[in-house]
Amino acid sequence: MQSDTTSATPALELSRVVKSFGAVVALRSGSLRLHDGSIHALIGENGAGKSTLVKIIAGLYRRDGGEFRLRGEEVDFHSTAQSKANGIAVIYQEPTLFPDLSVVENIFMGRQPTGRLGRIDRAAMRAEATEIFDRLGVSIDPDRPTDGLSIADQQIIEIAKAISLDASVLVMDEPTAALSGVEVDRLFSVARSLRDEGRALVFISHRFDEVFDLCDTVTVMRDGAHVDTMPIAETTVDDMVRMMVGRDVTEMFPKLPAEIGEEVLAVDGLTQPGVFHDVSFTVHAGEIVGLAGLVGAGRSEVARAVFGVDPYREGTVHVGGAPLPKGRPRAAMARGLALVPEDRRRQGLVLDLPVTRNITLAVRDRLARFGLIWGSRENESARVWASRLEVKTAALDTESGTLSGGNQQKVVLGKWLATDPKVLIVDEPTRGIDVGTKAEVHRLLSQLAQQGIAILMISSELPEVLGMADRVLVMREGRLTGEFKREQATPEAVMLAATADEEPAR
Amino acid sequence: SGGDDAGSDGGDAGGGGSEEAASITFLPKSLGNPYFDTSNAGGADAVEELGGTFEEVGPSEASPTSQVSFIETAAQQGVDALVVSANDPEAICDALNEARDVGVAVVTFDSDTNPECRDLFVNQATAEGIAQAQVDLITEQIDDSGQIAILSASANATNQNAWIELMEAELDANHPDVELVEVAYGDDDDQTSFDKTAALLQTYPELEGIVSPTTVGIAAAARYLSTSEYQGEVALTGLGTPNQMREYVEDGTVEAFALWNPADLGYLSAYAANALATGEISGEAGDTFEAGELGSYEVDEEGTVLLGDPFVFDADNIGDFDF
Amino acid sequence: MTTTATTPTHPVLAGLGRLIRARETGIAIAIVAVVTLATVLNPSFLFSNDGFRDLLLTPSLLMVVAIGQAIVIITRNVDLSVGSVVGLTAYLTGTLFVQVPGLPIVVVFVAGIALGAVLGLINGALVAFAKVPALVITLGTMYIYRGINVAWTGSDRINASDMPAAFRGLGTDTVLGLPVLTLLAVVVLVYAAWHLRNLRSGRELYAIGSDPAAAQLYGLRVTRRILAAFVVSGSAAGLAGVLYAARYGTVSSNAGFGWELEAIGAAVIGGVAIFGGVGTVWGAALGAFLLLTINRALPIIGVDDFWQRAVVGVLIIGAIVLDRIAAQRQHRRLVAQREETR
Amino acid sequence: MTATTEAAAPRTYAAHAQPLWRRVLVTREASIIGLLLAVIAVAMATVPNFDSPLTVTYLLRETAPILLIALPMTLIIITAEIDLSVASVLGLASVVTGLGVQAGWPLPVAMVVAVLVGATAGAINGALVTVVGLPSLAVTIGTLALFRGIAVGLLGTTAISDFPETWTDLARTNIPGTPVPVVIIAFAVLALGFAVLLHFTPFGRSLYAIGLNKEAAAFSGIDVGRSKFWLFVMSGTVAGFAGVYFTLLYNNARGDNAIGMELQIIAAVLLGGVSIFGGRGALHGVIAGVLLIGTLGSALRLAGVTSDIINVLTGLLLVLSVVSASALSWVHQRRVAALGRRRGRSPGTSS
Ligand SMILES: Nc1ncnc2c1ncn2[C@@H]1O[C@H](COP(=O)(O)OP(=O)(O)OP(=O)(O)O)[C@@H](O)[C@H]1O
Ligand SMILES: Nc1ncnc2c1ncn2[C@@H]1O[C@H](COP(=O)(O)OP(=O)(O)OP(=O)(O)O)[C@@H](O)[C@H]1O
Ligand SMILES: [Mg+2]
Ligand SMILES: [Mg+2]
Repeated sequence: MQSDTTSATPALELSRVVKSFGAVVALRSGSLRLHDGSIHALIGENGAGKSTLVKIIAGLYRRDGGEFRLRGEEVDFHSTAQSKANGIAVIYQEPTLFPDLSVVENIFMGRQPTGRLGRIDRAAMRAEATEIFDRLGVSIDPDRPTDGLSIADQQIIEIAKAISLDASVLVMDEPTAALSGVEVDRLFSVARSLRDEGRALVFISHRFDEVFDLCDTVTVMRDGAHVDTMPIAETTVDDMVRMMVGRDVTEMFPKLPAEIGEEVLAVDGLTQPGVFHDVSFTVHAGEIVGLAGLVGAGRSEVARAVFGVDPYREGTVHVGGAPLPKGRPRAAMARGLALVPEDRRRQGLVLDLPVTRNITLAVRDRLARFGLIWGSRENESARVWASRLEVKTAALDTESGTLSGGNQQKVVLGKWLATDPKVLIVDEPTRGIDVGTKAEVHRLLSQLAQQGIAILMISSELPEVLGMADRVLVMREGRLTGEFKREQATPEAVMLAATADEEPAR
Repeated sequence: SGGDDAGSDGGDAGGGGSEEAASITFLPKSLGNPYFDTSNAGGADAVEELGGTFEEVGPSEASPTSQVSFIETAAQQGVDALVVSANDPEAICDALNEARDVGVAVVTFDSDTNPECRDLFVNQATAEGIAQAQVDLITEQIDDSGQIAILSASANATNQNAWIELMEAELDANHPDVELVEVAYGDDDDQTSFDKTAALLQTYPELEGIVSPTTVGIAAAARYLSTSEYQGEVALTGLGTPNQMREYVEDGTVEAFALWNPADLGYLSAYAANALATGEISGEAGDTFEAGELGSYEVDEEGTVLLGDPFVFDADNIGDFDF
Repeated sequence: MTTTATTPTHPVLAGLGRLIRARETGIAIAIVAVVTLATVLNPSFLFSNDGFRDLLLTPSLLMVVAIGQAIVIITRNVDLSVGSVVGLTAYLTGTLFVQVPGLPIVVVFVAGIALGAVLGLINGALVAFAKVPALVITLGTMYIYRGINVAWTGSDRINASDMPAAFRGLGTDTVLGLPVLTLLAVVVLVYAAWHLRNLRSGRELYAIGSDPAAAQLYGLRVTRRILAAFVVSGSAAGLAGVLYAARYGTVSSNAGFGWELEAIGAAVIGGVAIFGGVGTVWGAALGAFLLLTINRALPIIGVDDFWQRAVVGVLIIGAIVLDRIAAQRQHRRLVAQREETR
Repeated sequence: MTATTEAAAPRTYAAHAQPLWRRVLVTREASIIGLLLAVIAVAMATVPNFDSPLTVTYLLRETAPILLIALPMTLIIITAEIDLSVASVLGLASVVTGLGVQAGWPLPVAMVVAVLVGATAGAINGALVTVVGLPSLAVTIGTLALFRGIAVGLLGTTAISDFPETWTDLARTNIPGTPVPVVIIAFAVLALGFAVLLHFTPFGRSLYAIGLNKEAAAFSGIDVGRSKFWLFVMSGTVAGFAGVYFTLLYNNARGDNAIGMELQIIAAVLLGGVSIFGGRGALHGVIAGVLLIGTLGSALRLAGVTSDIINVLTGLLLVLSVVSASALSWVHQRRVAALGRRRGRSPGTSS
């Protein structure tokens, strides 16, 4: 698979790179050595410093120390334009598109082909974009604005952008986090063909199956430092996990038995035209109900409609036997509903507020005495939840935006657990979270169920759903297409319900 | 800006100082208006003759409420006299009265406030005289028949409104064939007046003449007319300064217009203010005072001092004036 | 799944469709309607020499300012200082003629535009380098520039007679029946529109306004572009200042007072989104045209002078409500397009 | 088996990264208050007549409308919106008061109606922003023209100035025994109310969250639309009240009252440390900001400085205040980066 190039000059080499943000040391000693014609996996826990390393390569951050060589030459990028000019393309963890501009313009912005007088050659630009889309096997209207595209389509455009750059080094920071199986496959075949053209690729993912499927070499990071680099063929999942966390873990925390009580949440005939249709289900106290399906099946929308942030046209929601008014999150919260949304940076957290204020945001009414609220009470309440969930932060008044993904997720969980919910809806609770934290989240959910909380867990990861849920619901294209007891829920059965006529993903 | 050595050190004791000299502050409707420039220059001359201290302050746009803070500052500084041209008869009243309470003599000039808010009003010409002069000028130029319009300053200018009212009465009474079609307001702003002139001409294709009883308005209207197809067709008159109008009188856009000498107005106002501040007069009807080279003046009813009759400028005499 | 139908339409048809749906078309129609109505009520509104000339002349200055303003707004910034820049450059123009008799007119134009550019550069530098919000900075410089203007002018003013007749003639002269000032404004407009549409630097302004953070990640030269946008806006205001002196002849310290809100209003009416990334200078220029033409037509239509501002307010609100509806419809359409292809 | 249990030592979480004195003293608000005190001290020492009680009276009387409207404006800007129409609402309320009195209503009735008109105007802004979902900057530029146009249209050329003297005197009198105008009582009550609302209630907390991330706020059960709507209503109401006060103070109802004041108010609020992007700011800073601009103007006028220079200084202050904040954070970042580099050279000395 991989031509032996270890002796040749690496395409790109970072050694003992240091980067800190204020008191936070994001990278203590980051090292990475890339070779042409290779796909290199970069793995590590949340906050291990992967994205920071990527951003240094991209020229977005400047390193505080260490070495950075490109084809043997020492470089120090001041801007992303410089790294681009040197043939480095980066797909960032979050898609970064201009919503008002067309797909084509997004791909070529800043380096459009020009003709006489510097006039942009729109026809050439369009032709090249069409060609790239053909190669990727997708058909996206190149003239439409990117506003309104699904996350998967946005990711495809990011990839098209990188390809059009004709870069010799391509870095992809968790490109698959929002993609479905089919899309992942397509992306992988493109990545392989790029490798075969002799380019160097970096692939970051928390999914080990993908890493094994695609990559030839893997670098593991922990706590901002390089741990080890080895050929993928010479390692196992267990080895990698041990290196990542520095101890043995299993990805899945075993579900604890819980006593299933009376029905707490009852959703009946919920319909929002074009989004979801006739969705009915119940969740009992102490029960974890998994909601499976492909990305884009409309599960998040159902959750949001139940909680009241989104509207729905028909149907009813009952909590504890009494009907819940539509579109009123406050009323839902008052009745003991909590929603941990899927996009924690946009929906879950106010990134610029300190951890404290985020944790108490949903319980601010409850913390008030005679309508007045005091900072000391908030701090007290936040401290309780931060330590219970072991949020890794130096002080509670640090801005939550500076925490790593996993710790941010813990803050969101803490925020909703603080409301002492009867029904907890968690949407992709472990998306983009490392194995260690993932197991912690699972343990937490299990414990909560034991305490009698009704849990609805939306997840795109089948093992998680099958491992955690007492009952599994499956959605496809806005409809409930299957319901399985824990014992009946086999991967095959669930996948079939989720895809029906489509080929099963993953 | 205008105020030269503004070292208003004196005047902690408001009113009668040991010497005859007084500190006098001029507050025009707004700064940046050549009419007030001229009148304030006259005031400054007078204050210099008197050996007092002159200061000129004012807002950059002509609004009544913005004058108030300058009145208050004058009161705080304890100046001996304040000479004001009011943007509104009522809005600055209370502030003026407060200033008088702390011993500032208040003289209004050019545009009056309510009589109870000031000690003296120096009137450039009687309203009747001004209205009469303008009606005479315009009716003569349009052969006493046809449509005319008025281009005034701001809708609230006391003096403008008084004149317009009298002009309307005079037109009704003695000029039945002349129709006043509209009173437009240029806000004493050059650009607005210019655009309003254009609008008037377009709205009333039959228009024969425009009267603009404000120096800003007449200059803007003349400038528009001079470059338009209406030059020489539509008559224009009103109140203007010779320097601004010279060009248009010479090129035939304007036949004749009227004004008093603003420098004299400022000069007289300064003397009146000084007389009040030094206790020479109290503002009662019948008081008399000397106003330097202008001679002797008497206060008449309602505490008014009259400068004289308006003067008509035309191609024959405009060369004799420079202000 | 990741597909979106490409409805194959003939490019010419598609272009035509876009033209018909375009915001600019709507405004142009509104202008025609207003002019028609006013002309029916009073034929001299259009069919007299002065009428036609003024119809084109009056909006020209605001058009130039609105073009600059639109460019700044497209980058998700705003320039509140344009009115003050107009005032300063107009006064500079007059002063130059007074101080240096016989100065060629071209030099005065260059000087006015250069002063505007410098003032814009100050705004741009503060916004781009100090990374502070444009609204705050230009609110500050609006006061500063106006204050400097008043301090400089004092109670002085430039009178028409201070400027050479040839220069003032520019304010009213026509070429082939079209006023010179309007032609100048149109040249500026056509160039700006071409540049924004066809050059990289123009497109990057849209990208920056659409998502500043993404623009940074892209490695676009955000700082330089924003700086340039402010310089352009300043220069446009500077040009408008020179034209102001030519058109109005008299320049006092409050020339251009309040133009900032009119220019923003014109851009908003013209479909330039206040949060950047969307809109054209055509729209802004037409917006300015509509705004001032309505002002002039109202008295003829029989609406009292005093209600003018209210009508302008209704116009602005109507325009943004319309934008909103159109945007929502488009968003729904795009999402539906995606749904369809699942 | 259990995932992360290595006898998890009880962690303590410091609530604050910085010591108390730093958090209190090294703030934007503190520096504005400090600057205000410095200006007052310098003016006392150098400007003749500045130390007279009249200064206080005049200053507070004239800045009262700005002080009043700055209160709701602060809350609005904290939610990342803006209300440019306040001065027009003030003018409209002034006209309504005048027309009411002219129509023979008792003044208190006219006043109440004027305040209600203000509230309605605010509700219109609020509805356009929250129900229709338009950007407030554009909406209120529109209503700035609309409300002013209605005010000027209603009253036309005239000004109304026959208000009962008992009321106009009330607007001008001081609290007995002090140089402080009575309107400051109304302001103090409102300021206290707004300060409590913003800084010590759950509603206030939600405003900051809305300003920083309205989607996350909505997901936290905050009714973003309703909160903003009521803020605009408050702003309209207070502007209406300020309009009544303005009318009585100058005994003058006119369509163009307080024209252009919106920018003065916003300048003061921003000077007081409120971020135009929302989510940051405090009321004490804003009040200090308004007073700073007012005091500076008053002292300079007394010292014979002309209004244009005062404008220049106001603008400079505003620009410098934001630029200095950004410069400070730049310096801070540089220091931190330097620290990081030093750490980088001697590895192994981290957390
Ligand atoms: N701009 C920043 N300011 C302060 N701290 C930061 C910043 N960016 C990253 N960090 C911190 O640096 C550390 C490494 O973050 P980084 O995003 O590189 O992790 P990661 O490995 O990409 O994690 P994930 O898998 O969650 O994406 C974290 O502790 C994070 O909180
Ligand atoms: N940020 C977004 N922008 C545009 N479209 C989106 C976005 N997020 C979701 N969608 C689209 O909305 C529809 C429903 O997606 P949604 O995320 O609710 O599905 P889901 O089943 O919850 O998937 P997930 O596994 O991602 O939670 C899909 O068509 C999806 O592509
Ligand atoms: Mg990352
Ligand atoms: Mg989802």
